[in-house]
Amino acid sequence: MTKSFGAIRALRSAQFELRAGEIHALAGENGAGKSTLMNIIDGILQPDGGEIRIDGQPVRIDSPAAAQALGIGFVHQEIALCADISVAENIFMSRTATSRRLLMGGGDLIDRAAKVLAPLADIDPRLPAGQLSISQQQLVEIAKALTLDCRILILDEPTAALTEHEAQKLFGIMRGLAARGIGIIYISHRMAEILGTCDRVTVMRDGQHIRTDRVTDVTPSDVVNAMVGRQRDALFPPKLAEPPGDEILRVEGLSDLRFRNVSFSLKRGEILGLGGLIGAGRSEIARGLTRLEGKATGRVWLHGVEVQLRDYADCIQRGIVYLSEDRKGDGVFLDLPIAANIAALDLRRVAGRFGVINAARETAQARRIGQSLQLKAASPAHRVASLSGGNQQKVALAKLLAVEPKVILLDEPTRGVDVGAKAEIHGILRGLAEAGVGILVISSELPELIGLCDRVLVVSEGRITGELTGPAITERNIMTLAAPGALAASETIQ
Amino acid sequence: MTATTPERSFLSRLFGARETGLVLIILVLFLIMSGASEHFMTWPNMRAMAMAFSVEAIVVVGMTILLISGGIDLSVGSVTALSMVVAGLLFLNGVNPWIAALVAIGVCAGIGAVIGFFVTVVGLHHFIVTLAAMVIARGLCLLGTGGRPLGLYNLPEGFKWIGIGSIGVIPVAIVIFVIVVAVFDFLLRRTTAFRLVYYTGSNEKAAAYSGIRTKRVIFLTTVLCSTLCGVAGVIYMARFGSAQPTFGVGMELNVIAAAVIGGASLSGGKGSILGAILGAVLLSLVSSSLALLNVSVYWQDIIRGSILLAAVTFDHYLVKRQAAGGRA
Amino acid sequence: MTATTPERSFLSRLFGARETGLVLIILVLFLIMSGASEHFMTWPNMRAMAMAFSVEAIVVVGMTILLISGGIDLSVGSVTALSMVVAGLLFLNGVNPWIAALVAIGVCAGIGAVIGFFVTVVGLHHFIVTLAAMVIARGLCLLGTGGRPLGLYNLPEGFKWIGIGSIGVIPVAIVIFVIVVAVFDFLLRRTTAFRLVYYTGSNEKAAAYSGIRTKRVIFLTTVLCSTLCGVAGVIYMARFGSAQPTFGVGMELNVIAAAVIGGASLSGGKGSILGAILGAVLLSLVSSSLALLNVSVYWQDIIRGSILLAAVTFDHYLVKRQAAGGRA
Amino acid sequence: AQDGLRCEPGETYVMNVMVMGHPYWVPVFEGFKQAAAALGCEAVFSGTPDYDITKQIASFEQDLVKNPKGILLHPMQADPFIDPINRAIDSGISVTTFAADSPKSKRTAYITSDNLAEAAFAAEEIVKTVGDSAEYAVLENPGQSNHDLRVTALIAYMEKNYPNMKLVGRQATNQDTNAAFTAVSAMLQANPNLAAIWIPEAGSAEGAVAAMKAAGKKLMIIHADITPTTLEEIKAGNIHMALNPNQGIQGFVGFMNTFLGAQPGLIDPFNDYKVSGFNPMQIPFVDNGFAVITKDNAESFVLEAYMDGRG
Ligand SMILES: Nc1ncnc2c1ncn2[C@@H]1O[C@H](COP(=O)(O)OP(=O)(O)OP(=O)(O)O)[C@@H](O)[C@H]1O
Ligand SMILES: Nc1ncnc2c1ncn2[C@@H]1O[C@H](COP(=O)(O)OP(=O)(O)OP(=O)(O)O)[C@@H](O)[C@H]1O
Ligand SMILES: [Mg+2]
Ligand SMILES: [Mg+2]
Repeated sequence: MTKSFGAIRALRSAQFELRAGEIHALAGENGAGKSTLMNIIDGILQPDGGEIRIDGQPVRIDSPAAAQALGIGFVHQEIALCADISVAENIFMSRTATSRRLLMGGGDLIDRAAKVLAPLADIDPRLPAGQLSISQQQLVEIAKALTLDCRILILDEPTAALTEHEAQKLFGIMRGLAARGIGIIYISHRMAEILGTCDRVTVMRDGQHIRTDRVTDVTPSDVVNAMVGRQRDALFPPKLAEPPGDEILRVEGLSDLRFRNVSFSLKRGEILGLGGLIGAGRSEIARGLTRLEGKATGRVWLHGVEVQLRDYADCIQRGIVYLSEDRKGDGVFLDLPIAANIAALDLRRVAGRFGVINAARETAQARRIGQSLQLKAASPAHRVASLSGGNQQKVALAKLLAVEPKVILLDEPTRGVDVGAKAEIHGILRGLAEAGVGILVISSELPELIGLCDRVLVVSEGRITGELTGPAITERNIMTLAAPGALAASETIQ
Repeated sequence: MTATTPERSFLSRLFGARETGLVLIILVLFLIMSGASEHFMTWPNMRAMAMAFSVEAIVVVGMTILLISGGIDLSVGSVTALSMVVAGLLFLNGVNPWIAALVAIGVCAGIGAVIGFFVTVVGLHHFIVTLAAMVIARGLCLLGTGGRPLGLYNLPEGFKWIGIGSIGVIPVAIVIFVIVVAVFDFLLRRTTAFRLVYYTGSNEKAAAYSGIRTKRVIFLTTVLCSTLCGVAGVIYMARFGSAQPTFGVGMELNVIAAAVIGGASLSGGKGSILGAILGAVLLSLVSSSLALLNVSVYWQDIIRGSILLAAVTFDHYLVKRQAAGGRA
Repeated sequence: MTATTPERSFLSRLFGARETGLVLIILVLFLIMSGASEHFMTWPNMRAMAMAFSVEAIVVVGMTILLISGGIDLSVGSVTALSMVVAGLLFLNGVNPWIAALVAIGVCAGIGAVIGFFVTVVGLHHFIVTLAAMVIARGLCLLGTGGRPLGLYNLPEGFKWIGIGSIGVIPVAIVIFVIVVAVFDFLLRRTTAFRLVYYTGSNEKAAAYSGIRTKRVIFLTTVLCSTLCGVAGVIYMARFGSAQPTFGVGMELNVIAAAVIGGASLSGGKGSILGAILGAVLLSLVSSSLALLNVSVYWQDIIRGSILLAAVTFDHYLVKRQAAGGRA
Repeated sequence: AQDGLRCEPGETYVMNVMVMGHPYWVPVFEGFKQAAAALGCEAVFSGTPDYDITKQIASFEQDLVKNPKGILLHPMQADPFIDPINRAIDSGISVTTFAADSPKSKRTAYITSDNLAEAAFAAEEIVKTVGDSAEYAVLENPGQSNHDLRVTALIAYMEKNYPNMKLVGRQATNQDTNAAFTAVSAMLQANPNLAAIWIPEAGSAEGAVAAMKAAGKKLMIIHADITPTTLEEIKAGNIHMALNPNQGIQGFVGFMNTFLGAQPGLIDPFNDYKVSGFNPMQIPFVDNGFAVITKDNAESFVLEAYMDGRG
């Protein structure tokens, strides 16, 4: 299989083979060509060369509709739901498209949707999809694919926005499907998931097939080495050795509609984690604090001085920045060049006198920050839309780093980022923390919280239910605190 | 859309949030007008008001569906005129008027297909393609008639009936209007085929990923809109007994305004036939009322514009409140 | 944005992909016309053609910036007329014409502010608010003049100079046009303040999440567009020596078409001043050429529409090809 | 023009108008062409298809580029054309205006039907038909000067001569048939005693007839200009009468005036032109008159038949 976008050769000689009833993982760095290959299989993109065979028969797939007819289901890396339409209708959209029924089902549609959703999450199928949080939307996407009568199911980073809890539910479903003879292609950057859930793993690099193995035959480092093509060291940077320094940010009694009485402080040198289940309100807390949403009440101190944050522009002025969990919706400008994206938070940095933008400086800034994040892009002049998912995430992160902030609130910072780059980002965060930047990380990926953070706050139903430090940061403790009604139980853990 | 929201009040169950607001505004206007003029609440006046917008409302239906699919059509006015001109010319050349009408509607559908081709296959924006179509169709009208209106006074009574006849006390044009609106409202609310229009307009990519042939949907809604313009043109011809090459200049803004007041969004995925028709009723009601009250010409535009703005603002707050309440 | 693209051909370095295509189309038309009419390549003809679009081009500048920010303005025609009327009435009542002009521009800015208020604070769509503004402003024109043009033949020569004077052989109106275009093209391409317009139009939410006060940006672009209409109205008044309440009917479509041909997108985030002006030049060139060749009026609309469509299609393919190549 | 009233080969005269597609110009240009043919001149129809003053000025200036002998011009607005007309005159091109004027310019003549006379005639006809103490209404098209004049003049005439006539409706329908339908429907409802209506153009008259028929009422409709449909309605007795400017005469005499303006040497008038150096061919106002169209003579006003007859 080959595919080029202009001079970018996304796929050189990619090949992939899937057997009935197996869960086959596809791994590779950001921009390795995984999504491109899947898009070709689903008929969204047309290959420049190569062929697809199903049951040994060569097939031509020229549209997603054709792919569906062949029994291929696809959960995309980028969430694509109709925001104004109810969850139920979103789930049955493909069905409606191919249905021979003339009329829409009424209430029965909602019941059927509820049934599909039940094993995954508790979501009201009558709500418009646009009102759901990103992770809930991700679950709807999965539910949508499950309604198809498919023989081949492609899941492109379905767990990137999910917590361990939901992910486990998904794996259960996947195993059930595989047992019924359905072949599943599973793309993920989480090594544990690949090795724990899948039967075989294929590694791609630079658009090429590298190796395919049974998971029982390989170790995580085999896979990672194949991905990056060289030896890698430890995944997480060392944690803070001495006790944290002065207080950078203190928040007291922050409250709004979806969270209450949130207090915490952020100290020099440490990385603070915020854990919890989907919908716990972690994103809301960060957005409330930065005035991006709602009208949160409460007091905030920055470097020991109490501040009144008027709006987000004011926050940026004071050096507080927030990375959104929804990179496509509000994280990046897909249609604008990478350089313009990275400069967006503070254009003065790339401007000369009288606010005249200096193109060379803008490009240089993009190059510099892009390099430090291992951004894989041909040129800073390219539109962000032409990047792979993980690289878009790096652009979103680069936007924040460009303003040299004092406090960074990161919502799912490494969502969709490959192992190598993830370690790189973690390293950068650690470096920033040591340099005196306050860092708060919201993550649904437990290993990230555990491996990266010096201290973890757990949120459940809009309240902070507990604080974990050092060796107490374990999967079990976090999950216990995160469970609904955890407030009562929190005493026992300390 | 509205079909899936939970427990709601009686009115809003009947109409949906958006429509309720409009119904309220229209009722208030009705009350005010009844007080202001004794002639307002009379059957002849109601009849005249209904006649005034019934044909254009057919175009509103087409435009609303097109808007929902994410498109727009600036050529409705000149395509309607072209329909009149084509049917009129054929009739004057001895073709049976019913066949002439069918051919005219077919020609309009053809124009819709050409617009659809440029939008879906070539990949241009509806706005620019239909702007060109607007100019070209107007040119065709001029070319066909030499700029002169066609006198079709000799149309057989049976044909004129669709424009000026009555069934009982109800004018045929209003009956046609009610049927078109009822049919398309039902289709759009309840059938799977028209549901795809919402999906396509709401998020074309998501729809395509779900196996919907979105280009086909967009193509068909484009053709439908032009076809309904053809139907409207034929009825206008029967009603006025003439075909005017300059008919319908500026119609597009009126029609789009009606759809938008009725809840359609210019970015697609939203809107309803009932809402759009209520929007058309509101606009028409304001015009008729100002005429009935014999308000000075120089004030009419100012009042119309202000009422339009006030209605949309009021409706906006109402929908927002209802939406907020619904979430509680 | 083009400013940051690396190695490109000479033409495209000068203009950017979109603009190159338009320049090519315009050059081809120039060549054809020079062959078709000996009168084409004469200075008086060039002057007449340039005068025909130079003032409207100022409105195109405002509209383009507004379109980039994600807005649209249907009221440009009547706001331009209102500017003439206000300035004219003041002058007739003894106000110094320069002060009258400033007041008129201020009134237009005020209308822009009202539109901006309804869009950003109330939360309505530009389309519907400016539609209402279009109707209201036209009503104000009629009210102010009683529907009759104001004769302003007595405007002092010094003031008329901005409309009909010349600097050397170059008409002042064209000089103003060049300055306005050059200034705003520079501002939009190179300054931080105007870059925010692109961010806001490209993805309003992402812009808000980048700390940009998007409502303020939208408000200001709305006011800017109306203000430039005011400027255009004043120049028209100086040029015509009269103020016409019916001036500029349908101008909005022309202006939006120019911007869209020039690469602006109706969904925001895209466009350039240079491109939009080239679009205006193209439209105006086609009209002028048809007039010069004395093409039958019945064919003119058809030809105009077809050329518009052909130009956009050609340009579309060119941009697509360049984009593919440009990624190299 | 050495040998008197004759063009030299290739001498061209232009008729320049706005909204070129409008049928009003057709008989005017026929008259223009006929006169041109009689004198061995070339006739060209030009202008802008749009209702746009800038475009009409551009087309006028482009006409100048081609250096014709004369231009018969319908200026969309008076004052904006002062400067272009004067420039044409200064470069030796004769300019006559028709149907609308630019009085402050140096144009040599203005030919039109007298809108005031039309209005007075219509007023008298209304009074003759419905009596001098009845209710009447008007439709209008603000912004177009000749339509405006027809309406305001009639209202003024009534106020002055027939104070008992009551104006009960005055609506702008801007030549839009459907708008006229709405407006007249409402008028008929609001004013059960409405007896007569004066409409300054034909497009609105079509809507008014349709509204009258729909309401099942009797209304005396009198309007200016004609369309095939209003002709038929006149024949059928639904429209009382139409007043139509003598378009052919307007074109023919318009050409003659333009031609004469271009040949200042033809005549040696008794005035100071030689000393003061102006064109002696100055005719401030020519009235081409109007036709009264009723049931009886409507047949002669079918444009198709006229054009067919002219080949
Ligand atoms: N539309 C496009 N235009 C240009 N280049 C593209 C386009 N889509 C993808 N690419 C390029 O193709 C390469 C492969 O991208 P792809 O999305 O397949 O990566 P991926 O393996 O899915 O990465 P990730 O893990 O980050 O999702 C990347 O270099 C990307 O920049
Ligand atoms: N615009 C909205 N309207 C209604 N409910 C919302 C909206 N945004 C979020 N919510 C709800 O608020 C709750 C808190 O969401 P939030 O995104 O803060 O959770 P979280 O802890 O960040 O988890 P995650 O982002 O992983 O879902 C969720 O139940 C979500 O469905
Ligand atoms: Mg990917
Ligand atoms: Mg979250």
